[in-house]
Amino acid sequence: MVILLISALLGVSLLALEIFKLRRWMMPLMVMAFLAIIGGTFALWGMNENVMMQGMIVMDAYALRTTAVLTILALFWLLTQHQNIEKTGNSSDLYALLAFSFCGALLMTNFTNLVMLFLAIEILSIPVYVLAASNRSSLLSNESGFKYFILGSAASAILLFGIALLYGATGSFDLYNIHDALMSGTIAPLSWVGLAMILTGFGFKISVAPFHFWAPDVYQGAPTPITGWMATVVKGAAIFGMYRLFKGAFDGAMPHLEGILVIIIAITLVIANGMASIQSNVKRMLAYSGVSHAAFMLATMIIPGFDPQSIVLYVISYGISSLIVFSIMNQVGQTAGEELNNFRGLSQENPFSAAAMTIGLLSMAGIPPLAGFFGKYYVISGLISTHPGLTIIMVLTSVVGMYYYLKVIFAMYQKTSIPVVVEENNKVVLSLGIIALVAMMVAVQWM
Amino acid sequence: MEKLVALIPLFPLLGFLYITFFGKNQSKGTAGAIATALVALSFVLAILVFTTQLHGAHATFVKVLDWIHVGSFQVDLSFVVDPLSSLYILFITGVGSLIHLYSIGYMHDDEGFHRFMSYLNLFVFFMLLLVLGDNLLLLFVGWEGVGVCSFMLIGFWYKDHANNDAAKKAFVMNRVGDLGLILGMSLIFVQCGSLNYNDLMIGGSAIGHLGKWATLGAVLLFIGAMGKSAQFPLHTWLPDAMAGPTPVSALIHAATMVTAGIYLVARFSDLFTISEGASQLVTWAGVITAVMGASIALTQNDIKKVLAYSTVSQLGFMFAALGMGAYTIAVFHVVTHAFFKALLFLGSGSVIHAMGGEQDIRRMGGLKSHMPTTYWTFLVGTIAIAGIFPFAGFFSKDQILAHAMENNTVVFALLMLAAAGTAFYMFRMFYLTFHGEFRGTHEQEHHLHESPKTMTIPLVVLAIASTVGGFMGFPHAIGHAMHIEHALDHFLSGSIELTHSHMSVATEIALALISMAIAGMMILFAYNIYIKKATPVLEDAEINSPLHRLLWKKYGMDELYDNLFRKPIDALSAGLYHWVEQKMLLGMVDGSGDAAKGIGRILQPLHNGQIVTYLLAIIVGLIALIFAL
Amino acid sequence: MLTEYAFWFLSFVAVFSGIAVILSKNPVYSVLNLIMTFFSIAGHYFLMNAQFLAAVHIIVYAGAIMVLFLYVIMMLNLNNLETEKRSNVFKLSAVVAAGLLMTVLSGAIQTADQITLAEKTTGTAGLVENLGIALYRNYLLPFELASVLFLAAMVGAVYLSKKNLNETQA
Amino acid sequence: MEILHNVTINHYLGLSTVLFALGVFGMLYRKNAIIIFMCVELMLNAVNLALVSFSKMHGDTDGQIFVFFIMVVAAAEVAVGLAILMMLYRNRHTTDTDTLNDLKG
Amino acid sequence: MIALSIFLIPLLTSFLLFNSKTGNAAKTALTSLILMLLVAIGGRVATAYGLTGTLSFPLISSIGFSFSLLWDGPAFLMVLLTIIAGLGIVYFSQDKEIHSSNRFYGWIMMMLSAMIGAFLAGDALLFYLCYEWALIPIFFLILKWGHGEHLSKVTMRFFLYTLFGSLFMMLSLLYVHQSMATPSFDMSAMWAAGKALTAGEQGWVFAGLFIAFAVKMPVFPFHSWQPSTYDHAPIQGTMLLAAIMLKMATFGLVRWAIPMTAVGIAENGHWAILLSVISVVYASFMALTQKRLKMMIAYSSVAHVGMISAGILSNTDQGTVGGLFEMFSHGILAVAMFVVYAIIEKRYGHDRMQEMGGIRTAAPAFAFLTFILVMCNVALPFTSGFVGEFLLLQSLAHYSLVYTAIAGLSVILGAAYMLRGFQAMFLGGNTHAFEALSRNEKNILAIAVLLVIVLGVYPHSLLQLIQNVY
Repeated sequence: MVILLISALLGVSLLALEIFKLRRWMMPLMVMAFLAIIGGTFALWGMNENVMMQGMIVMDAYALRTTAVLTILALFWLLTQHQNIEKTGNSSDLYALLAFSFCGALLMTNFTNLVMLFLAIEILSIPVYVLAASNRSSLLSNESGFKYFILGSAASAILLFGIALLYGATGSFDLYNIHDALMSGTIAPLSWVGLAMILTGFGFKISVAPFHFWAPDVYQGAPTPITGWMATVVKGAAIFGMYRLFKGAFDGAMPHLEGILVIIIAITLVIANGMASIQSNVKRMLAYSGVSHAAFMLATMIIPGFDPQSIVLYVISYGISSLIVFSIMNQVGQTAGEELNNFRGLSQENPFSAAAMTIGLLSMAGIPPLAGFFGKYYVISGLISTHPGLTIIMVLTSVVGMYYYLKVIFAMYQKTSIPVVVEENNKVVLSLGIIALVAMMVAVQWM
Repeated sequence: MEKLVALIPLFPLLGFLYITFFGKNQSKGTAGAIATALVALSFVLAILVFTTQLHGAHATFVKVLDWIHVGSFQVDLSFVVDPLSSLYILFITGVGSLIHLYSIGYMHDDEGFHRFMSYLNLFVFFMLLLVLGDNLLLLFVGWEGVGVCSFMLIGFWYKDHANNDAAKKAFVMNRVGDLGLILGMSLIFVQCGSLNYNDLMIGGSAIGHLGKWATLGAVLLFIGAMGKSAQFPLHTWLPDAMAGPTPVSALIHAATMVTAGIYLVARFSDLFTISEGASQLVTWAGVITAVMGASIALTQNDIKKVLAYSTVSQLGFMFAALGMGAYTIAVFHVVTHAFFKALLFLGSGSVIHAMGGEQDIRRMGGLKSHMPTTYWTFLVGTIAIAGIFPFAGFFSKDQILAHAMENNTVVFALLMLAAAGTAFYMFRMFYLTFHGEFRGTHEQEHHLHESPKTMTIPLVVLAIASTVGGFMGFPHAIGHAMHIEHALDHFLSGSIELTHSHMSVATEIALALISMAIAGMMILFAYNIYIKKATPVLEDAEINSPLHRLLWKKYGMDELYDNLFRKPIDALSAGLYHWVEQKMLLGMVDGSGDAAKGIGRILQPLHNGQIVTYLLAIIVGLIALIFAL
Repeated sequence: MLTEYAFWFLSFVAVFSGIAVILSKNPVYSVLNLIMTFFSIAGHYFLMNAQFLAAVHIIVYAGAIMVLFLYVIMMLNLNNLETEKRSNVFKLSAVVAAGLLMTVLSGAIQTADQITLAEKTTGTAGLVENLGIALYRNYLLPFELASVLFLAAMVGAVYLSKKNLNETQA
Repeated sequence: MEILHNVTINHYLGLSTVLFALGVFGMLYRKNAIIIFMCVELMLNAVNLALVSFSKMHGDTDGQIFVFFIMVVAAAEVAVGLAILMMLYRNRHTTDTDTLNDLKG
Repeated sequence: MIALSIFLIPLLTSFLLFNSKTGNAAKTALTSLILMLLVAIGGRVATAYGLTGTLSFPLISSIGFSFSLLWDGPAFLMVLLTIIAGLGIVYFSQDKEIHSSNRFYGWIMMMLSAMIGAFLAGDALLFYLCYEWALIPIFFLILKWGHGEHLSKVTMRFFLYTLFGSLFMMLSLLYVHQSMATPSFDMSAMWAAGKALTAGEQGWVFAGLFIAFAVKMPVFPFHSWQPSTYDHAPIQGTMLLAAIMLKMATFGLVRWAIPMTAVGIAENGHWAILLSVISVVYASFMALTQKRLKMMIAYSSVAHVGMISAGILSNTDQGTVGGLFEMFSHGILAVAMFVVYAIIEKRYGHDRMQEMGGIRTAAPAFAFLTFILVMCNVALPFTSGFVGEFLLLQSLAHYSLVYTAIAGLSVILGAAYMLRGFQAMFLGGNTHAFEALSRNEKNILAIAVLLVIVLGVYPHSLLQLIQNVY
């Protein structure tokens, strides 16, 4: 509860700081808030399941873990991107929006009521609609924000209709009641349609095929730091919420949903990797790769049993990797451009950036011993005996994934007479991130 | 005493190492002396070992080193001393040391003298390993080792690619046989569980476990023997191998290495005895080779080529004998052949030496007066190979013929034919070389001289051996009647299956007379043509008669192999490389990459940036989901 | 009986004005038609004894949201925008997709038992008092969070609308 | 007040479905961004209607409370959406969604 | 502890090198390698006196993943190979001009470390990690120090192809891992779990493993990445690939595939043996048609590896031991052969064999050494090549004499192409000035030849080391 309070108040206080002309305190305040939240989760780590606020939210192991993960990602995002946000001159607005969005993200981890879920999604999304469009003079940013908004609200409407139908079938918004209703006996057609619509809504939020179309456009058009935020915190929160909902509440329906999820995952993997492999814009390529990672995240749903380890690990490993990548991407994007060619010869003048980017990409590709590998490892190991065919598709598409990541690495290590030179800041933070990618191997067991 | 056997191969090896690593500083004389002395030392030891065996010692095994021990596969570097191996080491080191001695003179002016002596030493080392090894694998070591030495020595004058081609051909064709041997070894190990002679034949009888595989095993071993001993159809390398220096031809391609195949078959006489089919194969391969070799030799004009085909033909005789179960006789012929063929080669070397490298007998003639020692010793060799009593060749060849008569008249007839041919072509060559007018250039005539002592001494020694060597194997029936033991047969009884003969004395004598008569007729025939009528030998371009041309072209075997194997294989690999490797496999790999991109390109129009498309996709997806649930 | 007629009447109004929203060329007419739809929906709420909701609905939707729409339309002068029509393929696909969705949905979501709403009703659920209790007791947290949402939306809207000339790329 | 004794839940669901489908249809059919917004509102109202009728069916207040929140969210969404729309219009001078395809591929 | 230090020394050296100046990079690497050699041999001796060289340290207990290193005969053998080959590579290149040499050697050391990790791994996941990890250094070595016009394409193909393969290994390992009651990646647990699967399952598990190994080894038809990669890689990279890296795959067969899925191989693995046998012949044919030395060596390597694979898969004592031995022998041979290539290429500026000739006249010692290496390549007895190859053929004969005969064709073809190449380059009239070999070049070839012969004449103690692998 305290955690939520911190997150909710964070945005407000940021606005207050703006009013009092204390902009330079904003970043430390956010860092402190994030640290406090992380500290809070660790303090409560072993806590029993505790339903709070008249059945609105719950603090359990899952909520704590996912909260910690999201906060770590947010903190890491902040540390790597704060200069870029501050450069815009609108840091108070942007920080506040981010803080609100973050609050929504945390709510996604611990709701026990569909009302909360709905509000969480909206609190998470609405600031991001704005953030995506936050570069007001850029046509691409505008377009990105607009597309995100239109499609997002349509998806929300579909999700809502699903919730309504589910409510009609079960008579409650409470996850525990819904769980019991779905577990007992046959599931009414009404519920099935509701589930389908909820699945559609979530499919949109985490961007899996065929609901993924917005993602590349929006990711590409949005300012790179925001893209990083969307790809990590927002997507992570969405998948966490979905996991709680589907694995927790819709447990009874999962056996039936499994086949559909498998198809969705397979289609997503094929489409996303196929599309990514033909991109010349690195940011867009990363967006498609994000879609394929979403498929992996979705795949954690069909692992038998409610074991959040795989999803938590996947989100944090993918998150840190892509934050590192987006951070370098941003530097290059600002200096040279986002095309593949713009990365040529990065290693010549900026070996650190090139190395960091490489490690990030390799981690995303799932090369051991980096964190990305363990993320994939848990997914595949969970599926190998039940869905061997899907794992083979995963493996094959991973190779395609490796292909387009390698293209970037090649570009960076290509010899060229006019290498791109970028400003290198946050070396320490990025190094920490890289270390985290390696150390994940050991940290896995505490998740 | 037998323990000393380990030293026998060691000496030549030391010689090789010494000359290779320290020989450069030595004069040619020293290096040659060291090489020769070490082999001679081995010869002395070999005599000692042989003596113990002569006195009826049992087969002894001398282990030197653990070699390959893997599970049930136990093979050591270990030597066997028994009659067969001791006989072989005796003539290997004996003939070997003579040829070393000869080489000192023959190779004296060659810049690669040190190299040559070291290779010869190495060859002797491997040859000794081959016959001394107490297991098939060690035999194989020697087998391959002599093959490599043969390769190095054939291509000794490596600056000329013709020599290198010949060397390569010899090695590769040998490898064909080696594959057979490897497979044979594998089969024997799989079925019998051991490769040691002791388990297989001498101490045990594990070879019997081959059962229904016996024929296959025997045939595989024989394929190995065919390669090494130049039996049809793997014989074509041997004549080409004459590209090497003449002492090499004498040592490797006449006296020792090429008889390794006979050693192998004789060693596995137990196996061949139980396999009728394999023995038949051996016989016929031998007969065909004998006839073919003899017939080709009729038309060759290169002095060494004639001898080479003669060797092929004689080896055919030996295999024919082996196939008919006359193992001891085959070995007997190996020994006598080693004497007279080494003699002939060395003699021819002496001639070539005198002629300044000329090898074509059409360019020779009348050398008798210029080099008497060579002439007389060469005559001994020629008579010996023609099979005239009492020279060595008579005894061994006559016994093979006798055995053939007993077994199979067709074989007998063919061998008789080959023997007749032998007498003819040998004397043809002999007359053309030593009699008549000199037909070479003036320069050559001026240069003619008798060879130095180091070369003539071996000739004389070998001539003596060729003269008396035959008495170690007196024909069975006659010997029995005269109470002369077949010494060799008796001696070898400890190692290999004995030859059984049931001929009467009269038949044996009759046969001997007939074969001698035929040989004599052939010699007269040759005399008539080349001395009396002095018919000039046709130049290459003048050869028109189809039969003559066929024989002169060696039945076109080289061309046939070229067209049947080398070219198709080259074409096949080039084709595979181009189509399968480059186009198909690489295309598949790169194509799969394109396939992924292809998916992207197909789907790209769908990602057209239009909100309505995206929304439509969502709705379609939703409908599909509702249907699915 | 009367209410049944009322149901059908309101439904037709809602649907037809809904269609009109989509088909009107002028966005202003669309807005007005949408308001008609909202009113009819409010009527439904009323029929279902959710009077308070009906009132809020009118106030929020017709009173606030639609005014905002109108305001924007007027400000941007969006009156006759759609001169070029969308290609027929899209139109057709729109019809097919929406029609299919409607068919599928209405086919699938019919509850098995024909519950007459009257039988179930207690009649008091929609009253202000009950709603208030539920909202401030059980749904306190969402209620508070709604304020966060509003704040966020406000900040966002303000941020997007304010002009910042020396803005650099973010 | 005994009303609606012949109108079943399915009637309301039917109406709700029709409105929802209409909203979807409008979103697909029109390309004026502001109309598309309105269609979203139409869809949300369809949801509201369904919720209220379910609430009525179950006889509890939860559904109606949810409708409140939907209204709240709708309002917030519209505020943000129209802000984005206006900004877009400022930069592009059009609200035709079909021209919004700089980002694609 | 011994195992750990051997694993860590190169890793730390590589970090050291990355953070140092270019000056003494080769010396540092060499020193570290010598240290490793001492530790390895000393460690082996110490093990004989009862010191435990193994190490196990749980990393992720929930899935039974531990950092576990073995120190048994086969592991020691392969480590020894890695160190010796590494020494050869570094020693050979120490006097060569290499840009940013500190990173160059750093990558090499890291590569060695990864491969040592794979050889020592007593944990399936650790094996997999190191197996994959080894790709990264070689990738950079090729990309940054390679040459040729299609460098990026070739590197990409190499990387993706091998990655593609190894992912199937992961699937297989995971399948076995999942079948356990208490999951563990520990070697003995994996073996037991693999054995407990049905023959059909084992067949599939084996298929996954074999695809991974077949790509890495490589075996027909998965080899198409190899020749071009060898061609474009810097010579040191080629040596690493040919001498050590592909041994990870063959070693993987011995250490993981056979013990886990012996039944599966016997019942459903015929195709793999057949492919290996085809690979032997096919690669020999390929080598026969090559005009360039490097390509010929590359294909001859494929042929050898096919033989190793076929022999190991036939699953007899001789096959396993022979396979391990041949790996060792081939490793040394590969380094030496590529050194020969480098020497010639440096002097001629190209490696088209038909355009050379007469090197023997100019450099007799070089010719002599090369000839012995060639002979080892064609498995002449008393060279190490023979011991391994014969044992492998022997083992294959237990499986099928026909396959043995087909694989044995390489005996003939190998002789044909090797001698053809040797003849073209070394024999014939002298046509080109040939700079004398440097001391380093001579030393490395001499040592290789010595090793090859010593191992051929007295393989006994090495063979004893690797008896009873299972």
